[in-house]
Amino acid sequence: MRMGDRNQVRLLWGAAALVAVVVVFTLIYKGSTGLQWILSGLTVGSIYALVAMGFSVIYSSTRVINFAQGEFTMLGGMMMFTLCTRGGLPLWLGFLLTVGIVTLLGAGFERAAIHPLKDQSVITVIIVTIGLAIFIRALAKWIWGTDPVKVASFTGDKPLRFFGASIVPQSLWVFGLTLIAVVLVFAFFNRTLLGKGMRAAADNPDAASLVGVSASTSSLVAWSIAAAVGAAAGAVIAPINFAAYDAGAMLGLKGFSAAVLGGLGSAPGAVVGGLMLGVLEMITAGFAPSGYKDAVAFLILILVLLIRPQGLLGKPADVKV
Amino acid sequence: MMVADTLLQIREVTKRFGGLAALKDVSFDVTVGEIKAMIGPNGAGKTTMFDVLTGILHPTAGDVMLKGESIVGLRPDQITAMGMIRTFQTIQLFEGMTALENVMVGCHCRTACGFASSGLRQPAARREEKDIREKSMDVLKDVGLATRAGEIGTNLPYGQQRMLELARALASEPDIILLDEPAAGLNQYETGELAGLLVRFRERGLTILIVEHDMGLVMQISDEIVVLDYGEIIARGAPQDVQNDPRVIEAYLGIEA
Amino acid sequence: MAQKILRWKLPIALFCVLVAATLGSMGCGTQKVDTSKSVYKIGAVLSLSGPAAPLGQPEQNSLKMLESQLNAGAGVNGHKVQFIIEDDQSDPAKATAAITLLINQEGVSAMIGSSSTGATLAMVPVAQSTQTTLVCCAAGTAITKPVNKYIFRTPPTDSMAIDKVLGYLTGTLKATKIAILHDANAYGVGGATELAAKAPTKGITVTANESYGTTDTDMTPQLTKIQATPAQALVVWGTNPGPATIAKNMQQLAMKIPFIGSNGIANKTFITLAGSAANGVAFPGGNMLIPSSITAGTPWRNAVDKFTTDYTTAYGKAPDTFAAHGWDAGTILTTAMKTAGTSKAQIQTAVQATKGLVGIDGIYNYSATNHDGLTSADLIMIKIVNGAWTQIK
Amino acid sequence: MDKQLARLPDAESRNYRTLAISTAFILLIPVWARFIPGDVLHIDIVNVMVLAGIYACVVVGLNLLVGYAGQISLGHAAFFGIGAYTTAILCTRIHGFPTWLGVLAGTALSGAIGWLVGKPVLRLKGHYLAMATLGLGEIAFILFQQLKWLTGGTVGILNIPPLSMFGLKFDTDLKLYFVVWIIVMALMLLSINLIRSRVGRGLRALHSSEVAADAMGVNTSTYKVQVFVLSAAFAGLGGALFAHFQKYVNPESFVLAISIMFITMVVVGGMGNIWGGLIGVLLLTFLPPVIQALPQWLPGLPSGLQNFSNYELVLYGLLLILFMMFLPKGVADGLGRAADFTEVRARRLGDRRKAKRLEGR
Repeated sequence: MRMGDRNQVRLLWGAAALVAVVVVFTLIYKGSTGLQWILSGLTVGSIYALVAMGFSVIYSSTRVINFAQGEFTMLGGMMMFTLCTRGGLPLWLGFLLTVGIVTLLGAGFERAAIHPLKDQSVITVIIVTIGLAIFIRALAKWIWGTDPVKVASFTGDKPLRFFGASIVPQSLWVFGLTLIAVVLVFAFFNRTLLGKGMRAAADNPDAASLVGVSASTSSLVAWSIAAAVGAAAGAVIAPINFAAYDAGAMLGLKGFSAAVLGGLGSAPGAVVGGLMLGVLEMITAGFAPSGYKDAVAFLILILVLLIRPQGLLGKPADVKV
Repeated sequence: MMVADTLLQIREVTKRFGGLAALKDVSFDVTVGEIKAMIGPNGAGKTTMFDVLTGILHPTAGDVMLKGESIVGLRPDQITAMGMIRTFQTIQLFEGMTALENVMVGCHCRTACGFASSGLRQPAARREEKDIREKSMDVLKDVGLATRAGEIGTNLPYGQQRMLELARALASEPDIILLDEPAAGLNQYETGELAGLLVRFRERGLTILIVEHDMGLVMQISDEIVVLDYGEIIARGAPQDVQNDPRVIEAYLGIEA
Repeated sequence: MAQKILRWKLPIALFCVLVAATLGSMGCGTQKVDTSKSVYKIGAVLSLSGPAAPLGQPEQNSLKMLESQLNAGAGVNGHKVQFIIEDDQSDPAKATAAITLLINQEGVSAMIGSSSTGATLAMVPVAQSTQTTLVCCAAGTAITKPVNKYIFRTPPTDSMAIDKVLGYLTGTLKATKIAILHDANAYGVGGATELAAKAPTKGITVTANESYGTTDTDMTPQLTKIQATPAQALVVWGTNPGPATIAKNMQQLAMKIPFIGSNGIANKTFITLAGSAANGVAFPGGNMLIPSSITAGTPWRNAVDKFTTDYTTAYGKAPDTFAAHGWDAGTILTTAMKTAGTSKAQIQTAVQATKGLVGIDGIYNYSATNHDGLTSADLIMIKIVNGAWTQIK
Repeated sequence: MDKQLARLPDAESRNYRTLAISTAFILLIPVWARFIPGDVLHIDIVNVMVLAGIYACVVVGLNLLVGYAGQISLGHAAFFGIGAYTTAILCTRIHGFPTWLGVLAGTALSGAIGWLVGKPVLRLKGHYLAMATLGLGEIAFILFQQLKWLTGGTVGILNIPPLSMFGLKFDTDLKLYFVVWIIVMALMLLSINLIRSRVGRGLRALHSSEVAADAMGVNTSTYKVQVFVLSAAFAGLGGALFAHFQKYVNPESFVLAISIMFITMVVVGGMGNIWGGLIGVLLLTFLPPVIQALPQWLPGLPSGLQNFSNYELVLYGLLLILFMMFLPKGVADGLGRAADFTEVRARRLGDRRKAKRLEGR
């Protein structure tokens, strides 16, 4: 519906204006400290955005919420640890191998566990992804143990100073990856025939098969992309957040929140949602008693949904559970 | 105009989506006991009009009165309770329910037992349940589906699903029923049966507003026809008059050209 | 009518089979045959998975080691000892189920566990109602305050660690203003609350008391808040990886005030994670971490040396303090069984009467009013210098 | 035609029959359990079954919400927690406060809060509703942690008295077992009544198509809130019983993982099948001990697999996936089909015998 687009743009501007007001207020009121919070928020937010993008990719092609998405990110971090820290491979090779292996795993999981369920209700598939998350996490614990591990930063730990605030170089890598990932994912779904067909497949499987994209292919490709994005995210954020077998749960939760906030199924939405969530969390941690920061973040999320039930950039949809 | 006989009054209803007007200043009345047809090419605004009438959409401007009371802003279930019910263009039977259960849902607005009395199975609830069951069987019998009562509604043949949807609507004891393309997908024989059924119901005092593409059916049963195009009424009158109206012919041909 | 009877026939038949099975099993079912009457069973509920798994696993390791060492020798008074270990998955409800199982089903005569405060507190009602002695490996103050007849503890309490930290702050650092940053979980909140309450009695003002989520990856907002106060030192109460993130964030923000950790970072993982940011960090820890801090030739030093060697041989890495907690809990109970007997009442009396028992964490003394065993003298302050631990004298 | 009418309530009467049988069966379990050798399944069956019954209270209500009305909730641990904390606070702060009144208060407060949050939140649909309820659950968890003056913070509330009613004290697992399971069966009866009624049809209609249900005169927005309140109250009841069972509560029992466990129980058991909740609870309760017992049943297992805590969750995750692959409509559905099959067979067998008897005459 055309009118939807216009409202969407208006609301988006509203949201952007609101965030801008909060950010400007923080900057004026707290100066460089405020800037520090915002920079930290952007770093954390980019991490959320990367995980959120994985959720969005699978959702926009299959309407499934993949509760194992955080586990792909965890696997990315752990693989980097094994290949680079333990195995001594150069960073770029370790990164490529990590993404490659996890992508294959993602594709394998799709064929083994998701594909056979193609005619089942969405919630059945969601429970399967929960089972998958438990399975991957337990396997990771078996392989890597319970201690968090450290992966060296790509380009050193010397903080960069910036108007009295500071940022670690690894954050720049995270920003960069987020930017590249969102551009690639967006281009894939809006510019390539396969991507467009996959989106259509989610709305109407019959129509999509006319374009030559079967629901089966669509699901396989979506899971592979989501696993790749997740693994790349895990590899790049490992030096910041320490990789551990149980890190996937938190990443999944925050990533899902960001994806919903931005509007499920939209890659730019995932980025907007992730950055907003990250910045809001950090500003709340700065202003409010820090124990309540997650509560405030979730409250804002719920309020946003009540005003705009399909997320900031999402399209109205009647999803049956 | 005799107000007493007017069941449904549609007054200058406009519905805009963003900048696009799906309905523009549409006004017409439906009188008690008549079969009125609303026709027009695809996208003319017929289903939008049904959505506005039944409370799924709210009109941008204008008013709708049922039995002299404005129903704009009411919820769909309230409108149903007031005596106006609809069927859907795409069949919307309830999944996993038997034919009988589908019809029993139709009785919803004429019954009252809530969570407490149903959950505790109080005598009132049992009595009401029995009444609902008997009444629903009667309705099924009426449309000729009594033998299919125990089957899952969505497993019935297409034509019977249409009939079941009709039965479900009738179970709400409506004064006026809005039928959205009830003959779509029916074969000639089934369409004939449907026509007979509708005429019979009309004789019992039911008012019908029908949207239909099957012109044969429309011409056969309707007392008056309203023609919509691009959200506006372009013609109205008795079937023969409308059939020969040049603007109607142009609207239909224009679409095809 | 006939149809109705038919409809009930199948279920009733099924039911009859069940009743018959029940009665049958009553007749010939194996009563719990205790073929191993001579084995002394001690139950242990530990967090082998879930967030507290890094605590529970070394505890399990040392209990298994203790079991095999005892049984290789004379056992307990000639009887074999068996530690039956259950995983509570760091979930209080599972801990309750596990202790019930061990006491009711396995008939253990005493209990060990759990690793975390929450799970331990969930086990307390069961231990109490069955009058079973429970020696826990968790440090939360609420477990032994007020004293519960059946509940004992091996690790140094959070209070003792806090006393040690306060001593370091006033003695070595001469600090009068501190900031607290703690994990929002039970461990962090418990420590921070007590520290904030005790600090004023030592003439220390708390300028900021902030918290972070266990899984948070960036604590700079809290740190900038602390930076804005005149705090002369930062006390961080939490377990890995939070404190490591804080150390790195402090380095990023160029915060120079001393970082004092809790005993939750008394492990090498912290050093690995924090890297160069770990240098200069001080924390309270058990003497066993630096065996040379114990006078050579004493029974305690000998025990620690042997334990460290054995553990390293068995598991390929040096023991941490959690391993010591598990070992000591096992030792306390088996010693009590050795001296007093194996009835629940005898064990309770004997454990409560423990005096001068040489453990790994320290020397244990219990009494009717003190179920904590150790004192803050059994802790030392440790500083990380060039990635290695050194004792602060 | 009358024959038709008479045959239709078949499914209904089968539900009541099954309920009667399973109640008798479940109440016999403690007797039965005493004679199972302890080394077959390494659990205390009565104790485990009390907790299962407590979870069943939550899951039966959640099934009405998720399985019948089609509204998902990923935050039911919050209502479970509200019920638990309410009675825990009342019974420990007010000396001599009747515990049964605490349980009722927990149930009522949970329902009331369900109404407060349900009214706005249930306007959301699908995954957005899932997200909002998940957020509410997290907020509740944080409040349980932070409102120290009320909830005891992370340490929680100790020394909660055992449940007592009509002068009886339910201080052992066995006594509590009967209370809990009689309550569960009462809730089951309530649910069976409900789903076969006008209200139940309304809920199922709204699950199938909200627009069509609306148009047929079902007030969907009110129904959604009402069934949410009902499920919140069931969860609160379960939570209150939990507090008196464990005699200790702290926030860790009300985390997101517990909410997800509840939903998983509903789906694995069978959404929209009245027995689904119960079967899901029993299955997921007994799956871990069965997995745990596997190595001793299969002595040939490689030694790496003998170290149980390592592979338990691997296998658990795997089994969860397999269950959904082979019984996607839930175990209850599979059992139902099996029961249909045997019943048909039995009936045919009966008919054949009857025929034979007639021939013989």
